[in-house]
Amino acid sequence: MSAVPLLTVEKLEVVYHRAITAIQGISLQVLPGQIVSILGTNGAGKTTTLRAISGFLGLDDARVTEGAVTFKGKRIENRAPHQITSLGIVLVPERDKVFPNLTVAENLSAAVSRRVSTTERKRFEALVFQYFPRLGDLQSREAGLLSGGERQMLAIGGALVCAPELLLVDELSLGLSPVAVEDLMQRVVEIRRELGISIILVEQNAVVALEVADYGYVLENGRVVLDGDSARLSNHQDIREFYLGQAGAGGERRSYRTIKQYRRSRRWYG
Amino acid sequence: MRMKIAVAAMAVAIAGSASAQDAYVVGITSALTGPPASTYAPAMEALRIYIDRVNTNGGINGKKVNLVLLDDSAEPSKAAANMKRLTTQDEAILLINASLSSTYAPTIGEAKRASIPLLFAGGVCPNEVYPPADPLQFCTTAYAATFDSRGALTFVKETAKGEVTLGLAAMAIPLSRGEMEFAQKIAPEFGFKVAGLEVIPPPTPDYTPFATKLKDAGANWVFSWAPWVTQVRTFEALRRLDWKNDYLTWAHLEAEGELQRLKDQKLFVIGANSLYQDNLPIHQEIREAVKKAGAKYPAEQMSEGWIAGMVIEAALKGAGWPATPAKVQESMQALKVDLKGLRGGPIEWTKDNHFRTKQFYRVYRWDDAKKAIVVAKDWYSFDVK
Amino acid sequence: MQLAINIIVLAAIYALIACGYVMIYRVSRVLNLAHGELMMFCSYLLLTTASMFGGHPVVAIVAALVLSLLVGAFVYVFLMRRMTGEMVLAAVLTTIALGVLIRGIAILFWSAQQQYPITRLGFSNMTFALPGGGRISLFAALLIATTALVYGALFLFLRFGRWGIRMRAAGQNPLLAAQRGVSLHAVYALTWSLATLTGALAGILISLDSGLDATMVTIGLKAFPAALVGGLDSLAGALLGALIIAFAEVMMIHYVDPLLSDVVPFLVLIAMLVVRPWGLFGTKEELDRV
Amino acid sequence: MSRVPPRTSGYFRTGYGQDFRLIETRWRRVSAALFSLALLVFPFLVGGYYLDLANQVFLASIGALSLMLLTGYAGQISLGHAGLLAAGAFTVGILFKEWNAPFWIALPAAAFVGAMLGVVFGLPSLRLRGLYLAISTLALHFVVVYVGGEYQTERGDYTGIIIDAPSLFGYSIVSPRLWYFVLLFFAAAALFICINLLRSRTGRAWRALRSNETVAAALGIGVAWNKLLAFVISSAMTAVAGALFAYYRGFVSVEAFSLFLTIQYVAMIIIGGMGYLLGAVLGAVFVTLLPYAIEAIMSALPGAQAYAGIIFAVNYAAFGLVMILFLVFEPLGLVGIWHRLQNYFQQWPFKNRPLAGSK
Repeated sequence: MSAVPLLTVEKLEVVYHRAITAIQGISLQVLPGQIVSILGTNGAGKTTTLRAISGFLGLDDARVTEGAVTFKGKRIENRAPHQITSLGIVLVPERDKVFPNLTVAENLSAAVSRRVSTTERKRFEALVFQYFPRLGDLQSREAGLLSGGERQMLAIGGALVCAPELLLVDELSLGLSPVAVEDLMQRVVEIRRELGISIILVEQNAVVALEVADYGYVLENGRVVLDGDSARLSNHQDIREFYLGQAGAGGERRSYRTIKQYRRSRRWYG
Repeated sequence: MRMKIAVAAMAVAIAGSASAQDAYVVGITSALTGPPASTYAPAMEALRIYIDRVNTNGGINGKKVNLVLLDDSAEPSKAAANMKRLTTQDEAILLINASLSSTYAPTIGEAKRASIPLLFAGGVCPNEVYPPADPLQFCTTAYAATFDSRGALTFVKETAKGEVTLGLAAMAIPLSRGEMEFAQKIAPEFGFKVAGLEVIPPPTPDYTPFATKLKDAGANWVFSWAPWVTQVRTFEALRRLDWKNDYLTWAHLEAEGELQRLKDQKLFVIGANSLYQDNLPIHQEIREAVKKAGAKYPAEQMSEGWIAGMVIEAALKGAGWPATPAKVQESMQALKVDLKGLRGGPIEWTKDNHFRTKQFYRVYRWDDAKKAIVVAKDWYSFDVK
Repeated sequence: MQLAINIIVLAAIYALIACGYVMIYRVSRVLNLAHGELMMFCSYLLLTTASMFGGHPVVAIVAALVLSLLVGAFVYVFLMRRMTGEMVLAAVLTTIALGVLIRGIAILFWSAQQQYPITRLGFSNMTFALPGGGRISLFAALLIATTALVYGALFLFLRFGRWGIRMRAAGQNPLLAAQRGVSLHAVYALTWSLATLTGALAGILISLDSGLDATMVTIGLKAFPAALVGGLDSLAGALLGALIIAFAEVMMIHYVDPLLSDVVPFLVLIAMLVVRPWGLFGTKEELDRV
Repeated sequence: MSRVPPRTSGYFRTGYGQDFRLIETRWRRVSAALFSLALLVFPFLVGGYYLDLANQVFLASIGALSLMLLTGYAGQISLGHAGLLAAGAFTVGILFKEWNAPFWIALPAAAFVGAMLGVVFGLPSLRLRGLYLAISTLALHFVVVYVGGEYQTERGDYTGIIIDAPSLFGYSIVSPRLWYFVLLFFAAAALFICINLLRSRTGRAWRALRSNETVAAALGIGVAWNKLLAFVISSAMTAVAGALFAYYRGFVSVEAFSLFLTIQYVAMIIIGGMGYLLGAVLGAVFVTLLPYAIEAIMSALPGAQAYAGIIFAVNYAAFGLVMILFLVFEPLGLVGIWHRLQNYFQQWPFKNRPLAGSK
């Protein structure tokens, strides 16, 4: 790859409670302005990867034991979340993505902007309402009372106020109507286009992800088993079958046993 | 941790051996620290100063007196443990308790088991020292249950003009409550109407509610026999409520200083010890001694300890050398110590009276005209039978 | 009338102390049982500053308050910070231990003697007659004013202040707050020093009104039911709780048995715990958090 | 060829019989025997002062063990411990004062009262958890002490109720040495009861409760019943401890059961090590002896009299400090240290390196 990457993750290994290894040897990189999607089934280690990048809290009792996370040439593994945020990596978590008892406006003002100047901050807050006009009408409503879609908007908005260079979005599509997902994805693309923010999308919904992403990684059991640019991935035989749910070559359905075989054979890939 | 215990063992061993020299060993458990310390610590410091003086002047019967002073911080269990140590480790021939009444039961128990005379100095006198007295227990403390109330009410009777409606304030500790309930009981004998008895829990952020109740009950005299905190704060609260009547309270160690702080003509303190503004020779003597020793507490708070010192000296002198607990007890059972005006009369002990044959009282108050504390009623006494 | 005043004064005392408990609990989910001790400690600090700046009582008080802020931060940075991520119970026990430690230190430095800071500062505590036949002492009045002020300020701060909002955010979801760039340690430290400050205010005013000794600690403990009755995570609750407790206590003193007055708060508390364990204004899921 | 059973390294249970044993392996048996022997000889080697300390330790251990059952195993936090001790002591006091009841009646009575109070203390636990439970027990503490104080005042025993030394089989137990054996017996009994209780179904149920109530319920464990049971048993034991205290000290008085006493007991189980009976005992030893150790050290220092005034403060501060240090640096308490020592010596000369990535 030509351009110098914004974020590189090398042979990352994360251990929970000093005993459980969640991911091992994951490597990936994000180029400036790129949308990278991470696919994978439940428990594949997608969320853990994001958390490892965005930093753990003492009460998670988890830490990066091996490998390196490098952001703009800086090693950032095992730093406190707020430090990483101040570097410009902001996470939109999967669950608990807003402060339920705070109003929409308060949710936004709770975030700490990397660029301290208030004018900058104002600009970003304005941006949020520009991208998500809906939030504008709900400013004084408690976040706990928002609908799923609105929450997601607020979450992204809150993250935007932190003035990120790299946005990590965990399960954008989770529990949302296809329409809402479609809409949000459009916003994400806009944000990338207009602010030049790089984005990592973690998704179970491969269709949507591959649609917007430039590059993708496939995780299984804490390992990367497949990666490539979206076009290549979406044409890849196995992806088509196991993630896009399309019939395989010749249309006949393979038996579960052979699927397993595929998985074993994939272990040593990438 | 084993290590620590070892160290402790060693250390105690040292302490033990140190106390086994040829001297009169007097063991003390006292609330030197902890919440009620301000009542007992000064007394014990006075006692120490006194005994040091005795020692420097050649001791008693040519022998030094070795005070083993242990702190129980007013915790019964701690006091019991101290007593165990004093009786078994240090082989004291005379035990002294200067602590909160809650430590009495265990102290008495231990003293009995070791049959060593036990002197209460600074804490209230237990019932066992009044006739018929328990052979082992003695008391020099100024204040005394039931007598104080009688003394106080007598004074009120004489001073009050016309109808008396008496308000009583106690602290929520058994001792003070008991005494105030006694006062409530005998008030009618003096022809007083009792406005009410306020039992006030020790830590109270605001005394006004209690004061309010006393005031609303129409008390025109209030008598309080409790630790000084309760006495004075109730008084101040009453004054804040613009209650202009007379307030009689016990003259604890702090009394002299506090009278000067409050400067209130109608605040009377009744006590058995003379205040230092009388400036008797003995007072000057104590002042000098205190100055020389560079004591932490003012001379005004030293009387109790000083008296205890005088009594102990006399008792040990009587016991001769080598002294045994039995001998000390024997000499204490017929003892008469002239207190040189620290009190209205001598401390006199007989076989069945280990309190004193006569209990003297004196009442002081602040006088604006003289800008000084004056005697409101001079020594008057009650026979102890 | 006097009764009403007594109730209000007592309520003000309890409320001012209680808000310390509430703030710390609300933000860091730690129940600070050393609050009483911190109160006492700061009040004794006033004695020291008073002797330092003999002539200028106001300076002394301000100095004491500033010190109290530092004390709070110190406690967090050097002790409670290590307890973040530990069991809630462990944290609470740590505060208990801290309390014991502070008490020891206080006695060591200032002894347990009855003290009158007011004379040290050369103030006099006059009393006013109020219309309607009640009377109130200067510092009692000041105490009420301070309580009102503190609660007003806190309310505005938490509602509109950026850091106030962050405190609330951190209280609701520490992880998300951290991911939004909020430094939790900063927030917690801030909370601790503010809470200690309010405690110091309470302690100082009480000791100016009616003297200072080691029993201050127990006063702090007595204010605790107020916080709990109101709901540990609600300032409004603390205010109301304080009022209820004070009312019950004064009424008990006046009409039933003064002796009961120090059991009453806990009886009210038990009743509360049986009916509505999470308190009047508390949010229900607190129960599982602790 | 001859069958040679495989050599086992370490101790393996090869039969159910071994599962039921209290003490496994010869080495443990030997050390246990030596230890108990030492306990039996001790009183004949030392003076009354140390006997008194030992007796205090025994009393404390009983209390600490019962608290450990409740908090360390069943996971129910109680701050009413002093209240329960008081209840036991006052039961004895009242029975003695009113009816001059003998030892062997008063003690079971105390246990009974304790059990009843256990139900009362336990009821909130059905509804409350964690801190709120702690607070409610705290409130009950105040109530118990208040009642005790009332009784004291009513009977005019302002300085506390004095209790005669109990008489067992005609002997009246007065000498510290005799007491030593009595208390040793009770402490040992308490320990034995706890051990076996925890090996039983109940013990397992408690552990389950502690780790996760919902799951426990799902496993068909009667949550309410087991909680109450924990409270009842622990409270009964505590009350007995209180009763013994009353007899040993020969008096009962509310002042002896302050909130600080509760804190001390909580400290015992923390410092000793949550969730280990051994911890309860070690904690009891440590907390009981700490002040005396400090005092002794200070009195050994030159010019001891000068410090006399600050011993209490120093004790207090030191106590708090130690508690903090344990909470922060050694959450497993003395037991943790003990185990580490054991490992060290077992693996010597090898060192065990902590897993990479662990703090």
